[in-house]
Amino acid sequence: MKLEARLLNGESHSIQLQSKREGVEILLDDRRFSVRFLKLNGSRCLVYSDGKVIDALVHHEGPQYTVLLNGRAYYIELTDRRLTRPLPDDSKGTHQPVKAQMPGRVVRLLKSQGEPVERNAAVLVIEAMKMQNEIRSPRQGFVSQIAVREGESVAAGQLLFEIRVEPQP
Amino acid sequence: MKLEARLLNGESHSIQLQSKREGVEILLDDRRFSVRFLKLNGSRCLVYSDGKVIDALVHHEGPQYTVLLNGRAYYIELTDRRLTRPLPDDSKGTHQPVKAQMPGRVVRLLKSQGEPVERNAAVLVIEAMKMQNEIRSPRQGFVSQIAVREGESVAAGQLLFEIRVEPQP
Amino acid sequence: MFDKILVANRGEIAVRVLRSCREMGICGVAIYSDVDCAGLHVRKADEAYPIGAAPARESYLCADRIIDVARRCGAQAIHPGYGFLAENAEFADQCLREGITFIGPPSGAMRLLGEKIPARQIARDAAVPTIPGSQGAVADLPTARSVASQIGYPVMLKASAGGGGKGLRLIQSEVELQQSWEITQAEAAASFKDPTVFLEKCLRRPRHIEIQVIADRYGKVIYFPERECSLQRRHQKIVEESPSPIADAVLRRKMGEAAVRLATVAGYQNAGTVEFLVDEQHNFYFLEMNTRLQVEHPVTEMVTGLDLVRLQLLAAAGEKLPIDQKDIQLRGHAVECRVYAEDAESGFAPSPGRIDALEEPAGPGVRVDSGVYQGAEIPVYYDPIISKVIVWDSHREQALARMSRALSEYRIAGIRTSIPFLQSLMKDRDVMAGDLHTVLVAEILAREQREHDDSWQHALIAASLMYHHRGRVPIQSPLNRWRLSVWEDER
Amino acid sequence: MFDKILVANRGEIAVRVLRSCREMGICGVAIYSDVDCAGLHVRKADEAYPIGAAPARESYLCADRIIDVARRCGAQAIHPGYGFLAENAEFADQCLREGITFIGPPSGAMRLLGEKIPARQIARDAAVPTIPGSQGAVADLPTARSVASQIGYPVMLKASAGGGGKGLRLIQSEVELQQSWEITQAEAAASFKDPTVFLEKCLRRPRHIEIQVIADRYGKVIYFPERECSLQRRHQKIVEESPSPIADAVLRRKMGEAAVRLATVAGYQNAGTVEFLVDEQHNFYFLEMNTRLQVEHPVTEMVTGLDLVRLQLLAAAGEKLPIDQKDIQLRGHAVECRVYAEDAESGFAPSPGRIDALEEPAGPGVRVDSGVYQGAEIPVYYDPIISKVIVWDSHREQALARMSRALSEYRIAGIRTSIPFLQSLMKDRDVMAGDLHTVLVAEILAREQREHDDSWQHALIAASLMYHHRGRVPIQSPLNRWRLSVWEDER
Repeated sequence: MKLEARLLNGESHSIQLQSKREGVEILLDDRRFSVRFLKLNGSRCLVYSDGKVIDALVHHEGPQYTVLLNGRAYYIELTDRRLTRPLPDDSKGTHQPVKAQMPGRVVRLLKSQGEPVERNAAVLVIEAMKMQNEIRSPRQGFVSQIAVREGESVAAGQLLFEIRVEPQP
Repeated sequence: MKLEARLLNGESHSIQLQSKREGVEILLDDRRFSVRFLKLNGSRCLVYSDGKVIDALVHHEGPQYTVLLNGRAYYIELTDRRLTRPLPDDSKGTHQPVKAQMPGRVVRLLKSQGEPVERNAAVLVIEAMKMQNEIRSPRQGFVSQIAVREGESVAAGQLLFEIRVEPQP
Repeated sequence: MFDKILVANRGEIAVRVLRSCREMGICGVAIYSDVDCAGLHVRKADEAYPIGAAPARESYLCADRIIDVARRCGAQAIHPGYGFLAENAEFADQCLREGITFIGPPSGAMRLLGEKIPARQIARDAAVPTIPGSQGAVADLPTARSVASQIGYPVMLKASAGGGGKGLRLIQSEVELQQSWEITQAEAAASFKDPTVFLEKCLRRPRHIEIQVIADRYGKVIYFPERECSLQRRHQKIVEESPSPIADAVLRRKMGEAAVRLATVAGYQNAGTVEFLVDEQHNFYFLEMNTRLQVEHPVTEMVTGLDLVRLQLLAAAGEKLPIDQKDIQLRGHAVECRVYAEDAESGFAPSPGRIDALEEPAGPGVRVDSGVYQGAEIPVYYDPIISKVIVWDSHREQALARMSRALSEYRIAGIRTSIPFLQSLMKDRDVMAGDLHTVLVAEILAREQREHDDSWQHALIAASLMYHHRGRVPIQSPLNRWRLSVWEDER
Repeated sequence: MFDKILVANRGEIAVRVLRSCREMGICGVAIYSDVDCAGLHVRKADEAYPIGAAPARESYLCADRIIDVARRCGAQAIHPGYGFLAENAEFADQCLREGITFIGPPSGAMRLLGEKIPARQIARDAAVPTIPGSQGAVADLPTARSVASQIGYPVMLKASAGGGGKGLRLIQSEVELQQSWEITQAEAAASFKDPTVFLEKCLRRPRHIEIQVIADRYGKVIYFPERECSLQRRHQKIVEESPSPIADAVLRRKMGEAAVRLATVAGYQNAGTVEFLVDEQHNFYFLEMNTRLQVEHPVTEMVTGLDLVRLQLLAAAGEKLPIDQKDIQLRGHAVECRVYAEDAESGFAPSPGRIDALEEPAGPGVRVDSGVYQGAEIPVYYDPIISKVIVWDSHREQALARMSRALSEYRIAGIRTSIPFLQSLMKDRDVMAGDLHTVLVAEILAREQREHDDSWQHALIAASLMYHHRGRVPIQSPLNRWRLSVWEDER
């Protein structure tokens, strides 16, 4: 099985898994691991790799994996090469909607419609759970739509804004 | 719904449950309770009864319920009056098998075949987990069969002995 | 002593108070909003009553309803915890009128200390140093300008009715003062219904060090060893410890005695905390007094062996404090980390949701005060605190190592938490050296770099194996299946 | 200090040792039998290696294999925990030969103290009182008869090589002595490969009080405040506390100094415990010395603030003990309850199986040293201990109340446990009064009556409601469903 893994920092790694009699052979980029694997209940698992014990809690929603390891959290997007659906094609301009993760109130708009934005640039500020949170652009592009006003209350899942991603040259 | 509950000490109680708009009406013997009920995950539940909160963990195997409450354990056998299959009829003689709860070794036989036994009388001793445990007769009757020998290793679920329950007059 | 106490709060602090109630043989009553019907505080209570809808103003802030529940269930006292109604003098008065004991200070002292300008006056009356600044309210911009140039920029422009990190603004220059003057007044009027503002000098990289006190009705006031709470994000404490790495017996006693003087002058009773800023020369200045039990009270409990909630209940019941100042002995070092439902990896955005899996740290020297359990929900309506991890060890260095160990054991799935950031704090060079100040967290966040170890590889391996084995059932009994299904691996 | 330590044990004690390793920056290595592949000690370790099949003699007792793993993974030291190889002098010698540090006493001291008759001789050499009895081995029945009539019945007939409650027999009269003489010798020969027996007077209702000591390589021996472990079932401790309700500073020092003398005479190093019986006049008599870390060590840690495992590692690494006798200060009161997978409601039968649901106590003053997690299996092959709950409070009465509170929070489903019995012990009048002795538990079991409260009704209600609502899914999110599905109730 061949997988592609994307980390939060944008890094991409390839992983190959092969079942053997004694466990699983893993080729991570060009590093080889020979592991044994134990799936426990409650999304816990144990990986035994050359004496090392990896005690992980693995949670996923679709291809988005969260791995808890020694008090750190790792966010990983896995793509199965065999099953790959065509990814949204970056060569045509696309609109990426950004929705509210939780109910709250829009306290400030930081960008206006049509403005260019970097990846991770703050677009607006929402107050929820007594805290102000900057909502950032997931991509580099242009703000193609702002769907809320300052002071407006928003529900979870409500569209906040859209980013138009420019076709790549 | 009408239930019959039998406690470990042999006491029997009747319970009637009726769903109302505001919760559940319970008639326990002749005491009336008006409760609200919340089923949580992991066999936990909360019962709100007149301000009192009952925080219980309820585990069951078939009709055998174990209720954990404030660090105490309660063992209850529930019978649904509507679904009652005819219980083993005490008016005819029946044979009740007693099986090993866990693997171990038979260290001593205390009764022999044909011997009369009281309810709870020790019939044999099994050593398991570094401890000796008396295995007792669940009923008054006669030892109709002893299926193991002293020194024999037994597996969980293996038949140890049978008690013949005499027809009641 | 009371037979029955209502805890007018939720989450970890309600659980904390209910635990002391149970240990003292007092019936503990919880209240809950709709979303909290299965909250841990409900499960740990002897009785529990619904109090309204999820938003706090329809439940935990409804003084009338809470008092009504207390009256109907026969509670003789109300413990407000922190937040919600804890520093609401109106509520304390209302309890008094209804013959219910409010477990906290008298409303008069609460009112005096609840506003910054009167509180600063009390500090001066008690010969407690205050931060250089205006004598009282600053009426107009020209006065503000003259005070600011006298004490020197940067200055803090503060709302008198503000507190807890709200209603304050850092002013670097006269131009900024001019720009901020009206807006600060307007915000104070809008947020606190009082436009009064005043000026204080802004200390450079100060430490936040505070003194817990407790007072009975008979004039006895006792202070505890200081807590250092300099690790703050957005003016919110996230890590606290006791003792402070810089305090010696002399400074401890000077600050403690100052706090006792202030509490005495204010006619204070019950538990409270006098907060100070401490400059690089170890001069300390009165900041404000919190008239309630604080989030970080456990570090004090760990280094003194005393139960502050128990002492609160005794004092509120009119008993004499069973301890004297000489009984307060500092032992070892305690550190607390606040664990929030916030995504440490992306700007600390709140992360409400359901806790799908939970394993809490335990073992020697570790205390967890938690408000959740596996399967519980973190609602969006309240402070997103999940729990507090508190550790004790004989020395600070060991306590930090123990905290790292404890955090490494903590597993929370389903929501994101601040644990990863707390982990990196415990290993930060300035934190380990004890070189703390209130902007250190911001500096660390600015310089933070990803650790370069192999953990990300392990994470990738675990994730891909879970994907590879999707659909396979977890082992139920290693007794039988280890040899069968573990070493083997199906296609 | 070591870089890597192998922990040759399992369950809670392996987890306990691994936690100290992690805090000290030492790589902790676990070993596991087949059934323990997913044990908590494996999950808490940095490395883990399989060691054989489930039965202890094929895994945790296999000295060769364990040493082989240690050598191959580069562990410089082995911590044996308690049980298994902890008091095996052969194993200690084997480690020495392989250049691996055995974290425990020298094998010579272990051998001397491991047999009762030589140990009694050492005690006499160290001027430590021993229980009246035969000077050494009793060779034949006539000698036994004469010794017994001299010291007076009842007497204990003990195997010299026995220990830990095994190989001893209570003799009430000369007739019984005659009946038991041969069988006891034969049993000793069969169980311990040594038929040697001796006689001791049987004390009436003695207390079991013990002194923890630790010694470095340089002759420094330190004693800790006593632990009282009189609550025993079948000669197994189930509840321990420190200090003892009857000890004052004088008795504490006398016992402590006796223990230090004994350890010094025996050439002892590392941690060990000198056990005494104490009669109603508070005379104490040497019983035996346990040459290892004990199950109940946490109560000592709680009242002194010291980490005994850390001290063990320092002593084993050849460092000087970083503390002196004057640094050992007793503070407050600690109690430990051992939680076993035993059915308290029906004769304490073992109850192995899978832990389907688990919630552990927490909060102020509560420490849980556990060997399990939700979903873990209690195998039948080993000691059925699940965890230890240890509490600390400033006074004994409060500590017992805190233990009751902690036990009331403990939830374990899937297996049966000793928690209900521990609960009733905490409320027993003799236990609360501190009137303890080694047969008290048997007396309590004989007189125990079901508490008459309404709890059984609550249990019935909960069970019948769960039956009534079978098939209904648990609430996932109270946010939405409370009003919809909670107050309502479908048919």
